[in-house]
Amino acid sequence: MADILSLHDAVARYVDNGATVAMEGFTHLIPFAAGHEIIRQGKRDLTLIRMTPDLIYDQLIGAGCAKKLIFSWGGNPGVGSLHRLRDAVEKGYPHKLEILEHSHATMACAYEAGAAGLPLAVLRGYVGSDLPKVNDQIKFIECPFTGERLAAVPSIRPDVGVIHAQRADRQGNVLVEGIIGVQKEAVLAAKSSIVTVEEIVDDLGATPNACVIPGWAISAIAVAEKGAYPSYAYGYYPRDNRFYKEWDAIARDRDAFQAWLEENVLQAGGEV
Amino acid sequence: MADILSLHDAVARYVDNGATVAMEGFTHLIPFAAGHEIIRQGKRDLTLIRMTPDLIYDQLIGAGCAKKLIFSWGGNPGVGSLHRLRDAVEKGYPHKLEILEHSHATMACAYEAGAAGLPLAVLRGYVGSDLPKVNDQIKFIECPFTGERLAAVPSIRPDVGVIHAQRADRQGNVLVEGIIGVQKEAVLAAKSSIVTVEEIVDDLGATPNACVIPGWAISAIAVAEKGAYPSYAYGYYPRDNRFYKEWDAIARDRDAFQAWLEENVLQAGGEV
Amino acid sequence: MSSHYTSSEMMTVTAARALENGMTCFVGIGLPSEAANLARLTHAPDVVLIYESGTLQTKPDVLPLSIGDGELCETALTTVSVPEMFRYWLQGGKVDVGFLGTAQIDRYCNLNTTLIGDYTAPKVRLPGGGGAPEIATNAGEVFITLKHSKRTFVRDVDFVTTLGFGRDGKGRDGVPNIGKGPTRVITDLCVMKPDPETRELVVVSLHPGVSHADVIEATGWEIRFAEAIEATPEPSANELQVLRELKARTDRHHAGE
Amino acid sequence: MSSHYTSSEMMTVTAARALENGMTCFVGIGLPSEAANLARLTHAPDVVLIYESGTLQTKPDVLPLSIGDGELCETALTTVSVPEMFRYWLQGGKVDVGFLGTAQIDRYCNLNTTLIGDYTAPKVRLPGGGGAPEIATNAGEVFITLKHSKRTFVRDVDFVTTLGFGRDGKGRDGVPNIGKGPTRVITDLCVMKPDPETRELVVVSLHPGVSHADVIEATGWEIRFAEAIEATPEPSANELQVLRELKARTDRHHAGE
Repeated sequence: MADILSLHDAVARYVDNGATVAMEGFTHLIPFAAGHEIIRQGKRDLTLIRMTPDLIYDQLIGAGCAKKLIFSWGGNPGVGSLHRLRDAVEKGYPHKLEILEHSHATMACAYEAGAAGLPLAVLRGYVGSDLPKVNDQIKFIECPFTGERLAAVPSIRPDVGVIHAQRADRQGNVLVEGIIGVQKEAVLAAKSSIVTVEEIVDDLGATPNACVIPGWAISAIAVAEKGAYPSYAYGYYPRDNRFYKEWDAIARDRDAFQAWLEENVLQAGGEV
Repeated sequence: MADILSLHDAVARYVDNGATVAMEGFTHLIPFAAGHEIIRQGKRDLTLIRMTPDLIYDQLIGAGCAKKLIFSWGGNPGVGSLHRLRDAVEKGYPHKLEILEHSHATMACAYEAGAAGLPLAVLRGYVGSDLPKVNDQIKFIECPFTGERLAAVPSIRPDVGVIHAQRADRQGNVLVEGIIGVQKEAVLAAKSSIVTVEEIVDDLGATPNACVIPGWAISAIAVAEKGAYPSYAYGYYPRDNRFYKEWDAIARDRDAFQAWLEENVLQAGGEV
Repeated sequence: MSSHYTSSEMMTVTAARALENGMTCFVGIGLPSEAANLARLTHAPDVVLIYESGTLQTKPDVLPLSIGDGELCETALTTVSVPEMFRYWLQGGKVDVGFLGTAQIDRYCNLNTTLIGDYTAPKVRLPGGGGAPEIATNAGEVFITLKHSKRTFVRDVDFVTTLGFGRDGKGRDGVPNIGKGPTRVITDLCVMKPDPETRELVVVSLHPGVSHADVIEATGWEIRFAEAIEATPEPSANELQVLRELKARTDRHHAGE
Repeated sequence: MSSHYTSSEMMTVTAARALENGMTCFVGIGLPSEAANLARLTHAPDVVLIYESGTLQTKPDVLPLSIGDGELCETALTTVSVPEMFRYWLQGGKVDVGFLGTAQIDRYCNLNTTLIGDYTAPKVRLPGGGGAPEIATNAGEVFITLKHSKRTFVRDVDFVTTLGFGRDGKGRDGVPNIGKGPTRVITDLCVMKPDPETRELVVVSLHPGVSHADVIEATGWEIRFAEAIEATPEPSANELQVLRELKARTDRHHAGE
């Protein structure tokens, strides 16, 4: 059964230095508040997993939390590069960042396989791509029925899965609505999980087949109002596309980034 | 784009003698009206696929439509045996029925793999079971990452998938609600598909993550009011548990079955 | 045997008591479902019941006749697809206990729900495996409940539909990523547990009024008894009342009233 | 070049016209998204647009900045999980055409969105593959649209993120269960198609006011021209109006107005 904790306590309890952490939310419901709390607590040597690193991992990488990144598309959507990510990959700043690179289809299947308790995912993937040459986790197997050659990758089973959702009820059951991405999979595949929510309510108001994650499948719930900002929460607030554009200039410059981080994360008591 | 047809025309167009047909609906939304239409049209030599044959396949088998059955649990839920199925397996009446037997987990994964366009499904299944000794489609593969031995089966890719759903809109988009079983998978995995619905409406009234199958992924839609009876349609009518109990006596006796079939299917103009 | 409850009620109450509050339980239809819901309505209000129809954390007011009755969906926290149920929830390791019935069981807890006789020429064709083969291996542990008779308790099952501990008791040894298998079998006569070494079933508790001879008579092999055999506690008045009300509600409901 | 439309508008309108009404199109963000929505708002009202965020049959009123803008979900028929999107809808063979952009393309239509330079010491690190590697192989066919320049049109890409026809044009030969690959490339200068034999890109249509020399100058290899080269039809007044209104709405929206 999920414990309802403060965000500080949830991160302190479940995110250890050196942990493998998947913070998901496909453009929508990105758990920024949780990311900022990880930065504030000075976590180090994390292996960060995320299909689209987005600003949240640009910030964690720039703040020096990450040792390794597993991802499939590392840009600022519709804007351009993630400059902190590029600075780490191209220049080793603030330190060297190991990367392991997949396609979206593969990561989605690897999360699915992780949630399904399997050691591997199988898909029709990477046909003719050079990615298998630079990612030694990609293997190929032969279908025992048809002989077809299919890609196989290890499933994703992080130490901690972190997502943001619209709301939880008082028993810790969580409703995720709208673009649900791989959020359920990130929670179910992980050994521990933290779900931040906009609010805790008496009744989720969910329809029969809504995306609801039961409280007993979650480690900790923390209220984080506007916890997905500057991404968005369907039914609560829109994406701040302007901030995504402004991020380009902030992240392009090491000092500008550090000043932004100081003011908006390190010196901020809680969520921005 | 789905054609909106009469049930007669949909079955006539898509269900050929000798076809492999998956009629799904996990206890809920079983497409009885479509099954009766297949019987009325005298289809023969069908390979019938269904996790739980239930009364619908007991009727199709008793009526002589089936050559082979692929299934994972062949009882009358909460009541006992499917006597027409047993008569075919044990006594070869009305003729010999070949069976291929799986577990639920395997069939669910094989439908999933079929919908996913894969030739095989992989699962942690059949550990210590005798089923692989009597089903030569079950093989075992070794995970290339962990060495774990996992079960593999061919995906299910029927010629025709048939399901019943609550409603369609005028563009042929379909809402399935409640116990959704493997219905979406049965449609997506099949080469052609027929969806019967209680009604056609202007607006499905679906929430963002409801189980909606787009019209362009369906071959034909047919209105069949009470088309899942004696199973049920969430939001429309309940399961007729009394009929399920009465079926035991009807199906136990060859003549009683034939009389029931004559009166309720063959001489009936449309859906019972 | 005391006259104020039946041996069936004794079985159901004892099976119910095996479930602890807060457990997640993947429930088979029939006797397991009756026991699991009795547990939920008595000592284990927060037991999480999962049915293979995709209904998660369901709280039916009447017992379902089928594994997919509308009642299960209407009272569930949420309902997922059947592939998701078997992949994410069962195989994904979210189930503490699988609660199963069976047609035949042997001394190593192997279950047969496939057939009596030979596969290609069955004497009696049974429904088949359903969810059981993977429930038994992917749940953390397994409880089994069924009526005791020589027909159901056989030395070796005709067909291993679902693994207990294999033909020799070693069927789970060295197999990675599976649960510990059956930990108790509850009948209308007694409670049995597998011997920690050999995995052969041993009677650990006799229900009130049941003798060693009664169990021996109803078992198809030379059943062993624990050295310090216990007396199964009787049903409480409350358990009996809740169970009888549940069954009465259920009968009225399924008769279409 | 005619002065009443820009070369970018010419590219978008030409790309839009490639989509036929009723096609299901898996849409990449940026130029493909602009073209696909223009098609939907003009000649192809029933084109089905699918974005990798799980949004099926979406009809955004403004162009999304990201692949997962709220607008895409709010105007979709339904929204599925990302694993389902890639497994059931893309790999399951429900997509007629994948519409992609790219950072680099070579003469065999291979796409590079990974990096410039060497993988272990990149000169420029690009975002990576995203959905493209499997869109390009699991969709029935692929349309590609990007601006024409020597920087983007190179003889051999630095890295094959996404298969066109491989380093030798034979990369799809004999591979079962994949689509036919790129069938046209639309730029601000021309339309190209792969040669049916060699798979090397051939210019089949020049936009109004564009010369052979313009294309040669902007291409990083000795580009071939079809024998009977066509003139790309100009945008219609309606197409231009719809496109400009769409872009104006989009700009206002993303500026937070």
